[in-house]
Amino acid sequence: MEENNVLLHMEHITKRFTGSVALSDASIRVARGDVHALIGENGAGKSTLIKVLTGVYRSDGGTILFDGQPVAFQSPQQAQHHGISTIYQEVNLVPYRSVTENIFLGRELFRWGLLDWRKMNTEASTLLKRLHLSIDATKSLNTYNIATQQMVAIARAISFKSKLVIMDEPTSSLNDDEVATLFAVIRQLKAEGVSIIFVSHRLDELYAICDSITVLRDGVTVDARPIASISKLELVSKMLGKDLGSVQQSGQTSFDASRHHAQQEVLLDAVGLRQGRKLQNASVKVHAGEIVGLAGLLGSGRSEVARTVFGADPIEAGKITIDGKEVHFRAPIDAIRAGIGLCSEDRKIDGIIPDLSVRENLTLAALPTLTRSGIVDRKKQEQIVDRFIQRLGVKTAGPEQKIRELSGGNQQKVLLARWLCLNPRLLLLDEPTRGIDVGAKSEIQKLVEELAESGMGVLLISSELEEIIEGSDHVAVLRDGVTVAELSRADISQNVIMAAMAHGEEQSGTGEGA
Amino acid sequence: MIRLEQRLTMLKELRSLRNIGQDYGALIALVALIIFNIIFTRQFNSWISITDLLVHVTPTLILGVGMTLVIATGGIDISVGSIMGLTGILTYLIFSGKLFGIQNIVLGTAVAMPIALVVATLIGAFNGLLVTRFKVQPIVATLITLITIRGVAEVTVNGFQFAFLSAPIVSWLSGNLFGFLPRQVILMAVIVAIFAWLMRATAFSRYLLAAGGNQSAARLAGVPVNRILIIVYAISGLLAGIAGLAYIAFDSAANPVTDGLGKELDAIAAVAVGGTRLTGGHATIMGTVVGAIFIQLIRQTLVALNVPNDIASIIIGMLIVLAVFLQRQRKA
Amino acid sequence: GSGGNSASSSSSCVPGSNTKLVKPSSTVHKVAWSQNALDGAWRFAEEASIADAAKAHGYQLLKTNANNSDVQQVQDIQNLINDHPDVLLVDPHTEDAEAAQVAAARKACIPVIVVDRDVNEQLASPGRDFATFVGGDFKKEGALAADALIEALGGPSAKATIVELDGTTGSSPAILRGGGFNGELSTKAPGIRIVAEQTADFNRATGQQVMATLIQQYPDIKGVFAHNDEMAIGAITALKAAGKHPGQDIKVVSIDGTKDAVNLVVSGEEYAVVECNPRLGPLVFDTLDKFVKGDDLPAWVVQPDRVFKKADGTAAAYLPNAF
Amino acid sequence: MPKVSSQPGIAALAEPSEATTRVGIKERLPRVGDFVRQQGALMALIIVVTFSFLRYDNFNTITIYSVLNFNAQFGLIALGMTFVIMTGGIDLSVGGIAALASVVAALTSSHGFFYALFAAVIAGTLVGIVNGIVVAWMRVPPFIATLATLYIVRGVALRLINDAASVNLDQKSDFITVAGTTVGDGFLNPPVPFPIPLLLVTFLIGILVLRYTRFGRYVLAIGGNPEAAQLMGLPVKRTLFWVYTLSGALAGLVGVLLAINLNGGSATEGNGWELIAIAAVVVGGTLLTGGVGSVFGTLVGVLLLGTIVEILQLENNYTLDHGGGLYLNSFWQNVIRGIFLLIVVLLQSRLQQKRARQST
Ligand SMILES: Nc1ncnc2c1ncn2[C@@H]1O[C@H](COP(=O)(O)OP(=O)(O)OP(=O)(O)O)[C@@H](O)[C@H]1O
Ligand SMILES: Nc1ncnc2c1ncn2[C@@H]1O[C@H](COP(=O)(O)OP(=O)(O)OP(=O)(O)O)[C@@H](O)[C@H]1O
Ligand SMILES: [Mg+2]
Ligand SMILES: [Mg+2]
Repeated sequence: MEENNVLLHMEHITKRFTGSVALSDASIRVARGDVHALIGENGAGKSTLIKVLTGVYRSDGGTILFDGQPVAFQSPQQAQHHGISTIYQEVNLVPYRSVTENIFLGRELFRWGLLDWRKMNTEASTLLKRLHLSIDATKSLNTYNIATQQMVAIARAISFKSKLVIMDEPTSSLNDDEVATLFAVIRQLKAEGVSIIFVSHRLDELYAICDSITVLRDGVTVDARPIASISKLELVSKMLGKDLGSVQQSGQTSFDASRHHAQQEVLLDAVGLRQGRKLQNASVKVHAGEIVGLAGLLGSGRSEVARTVFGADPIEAGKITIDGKEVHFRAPIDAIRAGIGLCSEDRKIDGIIPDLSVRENLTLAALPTLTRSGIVDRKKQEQIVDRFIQRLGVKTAGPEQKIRELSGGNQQKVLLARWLCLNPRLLLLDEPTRGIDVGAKSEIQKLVEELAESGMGVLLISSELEEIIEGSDHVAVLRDGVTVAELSRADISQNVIMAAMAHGEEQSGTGEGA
Repeated sequence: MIRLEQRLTMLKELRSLRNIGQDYGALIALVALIIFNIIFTRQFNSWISITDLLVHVTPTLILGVGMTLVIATGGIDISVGSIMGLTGILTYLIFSGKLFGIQNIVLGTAVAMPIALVVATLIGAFNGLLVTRFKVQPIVATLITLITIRGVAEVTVNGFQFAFLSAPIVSWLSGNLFGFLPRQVILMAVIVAIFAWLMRATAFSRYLLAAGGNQSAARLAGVPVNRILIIVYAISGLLAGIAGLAYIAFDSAANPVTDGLGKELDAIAAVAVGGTRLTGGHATIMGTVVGAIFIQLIRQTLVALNVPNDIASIIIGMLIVLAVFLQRQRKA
Repeated sequence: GSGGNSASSSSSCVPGSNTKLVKPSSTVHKVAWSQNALDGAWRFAEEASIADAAKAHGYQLLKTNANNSDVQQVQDIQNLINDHPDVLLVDPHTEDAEAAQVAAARKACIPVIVVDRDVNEQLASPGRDFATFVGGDFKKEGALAADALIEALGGPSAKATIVELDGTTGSSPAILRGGGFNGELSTKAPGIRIVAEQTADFNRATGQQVMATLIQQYPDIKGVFAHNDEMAIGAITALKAAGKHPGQDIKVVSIDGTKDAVNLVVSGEEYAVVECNPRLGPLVFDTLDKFVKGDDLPAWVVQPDRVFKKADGTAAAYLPNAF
Repeated sequence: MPKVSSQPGIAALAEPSEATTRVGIKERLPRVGDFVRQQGALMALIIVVTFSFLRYDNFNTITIYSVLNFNAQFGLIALGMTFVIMTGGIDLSVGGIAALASVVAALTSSHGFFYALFAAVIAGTLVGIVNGIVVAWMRVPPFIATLATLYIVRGVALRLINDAASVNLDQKSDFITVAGTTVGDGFLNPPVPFPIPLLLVTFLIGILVLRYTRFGRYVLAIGGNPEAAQLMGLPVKRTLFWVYTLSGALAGLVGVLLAINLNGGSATEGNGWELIAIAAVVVGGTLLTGGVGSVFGTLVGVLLLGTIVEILQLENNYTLDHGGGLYLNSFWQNVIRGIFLLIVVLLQSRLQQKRARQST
């Protein structure tokens, strides 16, 4: 590309943390109007590179040219001021403030020297409409679910008149239609000459929207080129640092539903769950040894089903039976004792204990099995931790590293291990592969499969339909908190599920019936 | 792969170096202060001055241990000073026969101490209940207790101060073991040892830190968060009660208005100087020990050097900030 | 309150603009009492004495307690004025802060008697703004303590070092007692030197702590002067713990006359206690009765203070009455 | 790639449907909750005041002025504290700053009122700046930073007046006359002492600042999620700095009121004021964890707590005059204050939990 067409040029960036080297020789070159994919395994250094650029971290070496000028931003504020707006990996907004405020924080609109709320509210609504989001912008952000919050973050980022918009895994908590909306917006931005850096672990998305690509591995840029010139397989092999031959690909996912089959024994039977406005009449049934997919649109209440079954939220009506016995869990601990695990969808809020080590995070739920009269058996604990770090390929400086220092994907793996090490009989997985790289994803999928094979029941919530379609023995579809379809293996197909998600009442006859 | 291995071992070394900085930061400051004392104040290095230091740090340190736990859960307990005051008065009322009419002072004392400690524990548990069941923010919950309990202590005796030089609790607790080891110091050491061990080896400590680090995640991981919190506040209350007993033993008087007044601030300062972050999820009992001794030693040094009170309080303020600031630098 | 009582002030007084000393009417019912703090044996003895005397004289007593805060006491007095008592008794926290309120009471036609601690007489003067001041003399107490300590250490020609334990920094008894003591000491016995002066907040435990440290640093001292008994008791405990023999090798003198301290004097561990009599009630209400009768009052009704020692038997004689 | 191909049927789902119109009503609910929660304290205040009017002969304009005048000091302290608490911090040094400022005002009073006012506010502001620097840039936790400052300002105040308890205003300065200024002479009888309008105007400004200035929004954003505020490019440190500076400046202003009330400066005054302020802020509905708050609520909280204490005194007087009331000595103050606070907080917690249930 021509030099004056280059908007951003970062070269030989290094970044060390006490305890780890995140970037050793990373470079990236983004042209004007370019939608640029930044990819790599979990912990490759993508988020770190972004944070170095936007002034969250100081780099330890390397040069940054932005818009022709050498820059070294001291703070996100300064970067924003120079025309870089960023959506960071975890949703980073202010929970108790309104949607409008979150969008306008830092560049409020004034009238006679005072904030002009009316105008800001209107503009916020307009902006959100552009993202097909019709929510009340004056309501506080924490009343909306994580996907909506992500959309708000996107709205905020694109509303700056920026030269560069950075999106660090914006789609990991979005549904297909929202992804489509986002892509429309990205195309529009591109048409306006804005450059985009786009981080995602969903390769399809990259091919759908990106022009060029930079691949990071272990903090080093290993490849950069137009995306059209590299095949998906090649890309994966570059990311993982393995040769082409060892990177196999069969389906979209590593699931193979033929490998496990429902046994007779019904593990979980939840009928007619009702909880506030989130759940109206939700039912789901899981047999031992099967994977049941729970599909539904954003906000349809899937997470709520998992949480109520797990005793994390109370139910107002409905019946939950485990092994044929009705249960009334008052708290998650009751469910855990009954052999249930829940890997929750929001790892930052409901998952990690940031300041505790990987070891302690991993074994937190298993502590009762590791203690004798209140005292932890350190040796046993370490054995378990080592085994799971190896098995899941958690990239960490060691079991004693604080979990908050791990990359997002690796945190997710530790959380998964937290439940796997308990050997539960029923595992509720809420978006288990969110933000996980392809390698790890297939590893996790295989693992889940194995577990099902060995007789565990799995309830799988995923926004990636492929996962559900290829992995599930049964699928339950939720719409507005109501189970509108229950499909068995033979009936599972993308079209059927989507139809049920959209027009639930047509379910009769599609599945085995509710 | 080799490159990665190398890197990992290197990182481990770096990490342990950093840990030394974290764990011993306050200790280094304390050692510096001790050296200063050995040079500039006479007779510092005598046995008596050491036991004296330890005797005087006892109430603050006992409070500090409880405070460390509370702060590790992400809370704070500012009611401990008031609980100290009430425990003293209650003990006095019982062993002097005013409350249950027990005439024998030895029997009275034997009854008084457990009752006072149970009451202190219950007050702590009530704090915990407010924090968990009613979702009152810890500083508000314990502020309510601070105000009310101080008032109750005053109202029960109409504010009167009581002196009891002859009570057995006084002579026993303020006495020495083997003629040179003050019993209070032994009591303190035992408490510190118990809790240092507790924070190291038990599942309880992991639960406590998890609850402080991320409450909702801890709950989902099966940590009985509410129970843990209530226990922790109850422990803090109990330790405040013990500190109250140590204080009246040392003072041979129980004063409902001034006993324990402002002691919570000393305890919190000790915890912070010791390196426990006030935001929760982290705790070091030995750090608190060092922090409490550090603050007490500053006070004593300033008295020994006959620094006027106004200047002394300026110096104390500055040193506390400095100590905490340096702690944070090590961590950053 | 009912408006009826306020009418009992002399009818010539116009509330709001009165400039002369107010005389109470002969039908005094309600007496207001503004206490500055209730935080130790001394204050309780004073409070009880005032309450008992009020009862004995047949008055209703409306009480406030400012908890060691000037603003609180200013507010208390304003409230009391608004309640229209027949007479107002004020034990001011500091000299200056409450003086304006004493004048305000005069303006509102409420006669005032100042008790225990005086107000700054440049801001409010006896005979014009208030009837009189009833109380002891802090400065003199300090001087008496100095005399006792000089005597204990061997007379005016004695050479010795001593330490002084101050009351709460900035409080008026601490300032006045310290001033009286230092003045007397430097004029009468220049050979006695104060090597350290530290505050112990009028508090027993703090007195113990501070003394424990000081005795390490100044092992050769021969005397201790504490601004109140509580600190002296703490100091004596600390001295004993450090292996000293208070009463023999170190002489301790303090001010107040509490039971605990006088006990120590009787047992010989403390050399002398200067009385600061908290039982002001009888004197205050006798003065009030005279005032009501229309007698002229002196500007200062002095509560005489005594010195209790073991040697002359005064301590033992006083002990049953100690508070 | 079926995943990205946008199906028209799906996209249609994102369109506003009847679901959103329903949401409109639901959204109002939490705001009604908010309203009740904040106005709950106001209701309590109205009830308490009405009760006092009916019961006590003495509860007249003078009493009200006196309560307001006295509580103006706590009010201004609590106003600063509200902003500090909304950032998730705390300022323990306010009482000490007020005392120091009163000393400064008294020492400079010979130069005239406005000179002394300026000096006192500057003194408070300087201490606030120190707090701000230590908290924002040295990243010392606010609790410790301001505790240390409390020690320091107490020491400095005592040093300034050579360990005396207090120092007088220069009796010849115009401080005395200006201090007695009242507002509304002529049409209000009696006219209002100036601290009262000062209190009200300052709170009005506080309300406007919180609601209608960028600063106010930053304060709430930082309290709500400091990390996000940082990443959103907000000037976190600068805002924290200004919040503590503001708290110091207001405490300095309170020092002037203190000097007026005490006719001089006191180095030892202001003990426990931080707790009074925190209690008022809590009663007013501001979360101590930061991110949510109400300035008006704080004003109501201050007045409510102030009135409760006042009633104790009025009731004692009533008992003496009429009999049949409750005579409680001063030690009951703490018990009653504590229990009252407990009731308020429990009610708040119930309302909040109810609200949480409604809004889901
Ligand atoms: N604050 C920190 N302290 C220590 N190490 C860190 C810190 N932040 C990141 N790291 C380390 O730097 C490496 C790169 O992390 P980064 O978050 O950039 O990965 P990523 O490519 O974004 O991964 P993911 O796809 O999982 O989000 C990781 O090994 C991580 O452990
Ligand atoms: N924290 C919250 N407060 C209030 N309402 C919420 C909250 N989180 C989610 N909701 C609402 O609850 C409903 C169900 O949300 P839930 O998270 O259970 O859906 P979901 O199907 O799991 O969606 P997703 O997979 O995107 O999380 C939605 O209408 C959502 O807006
Ligand atoms: Mg990342
Ligand atoms: Mg969900």
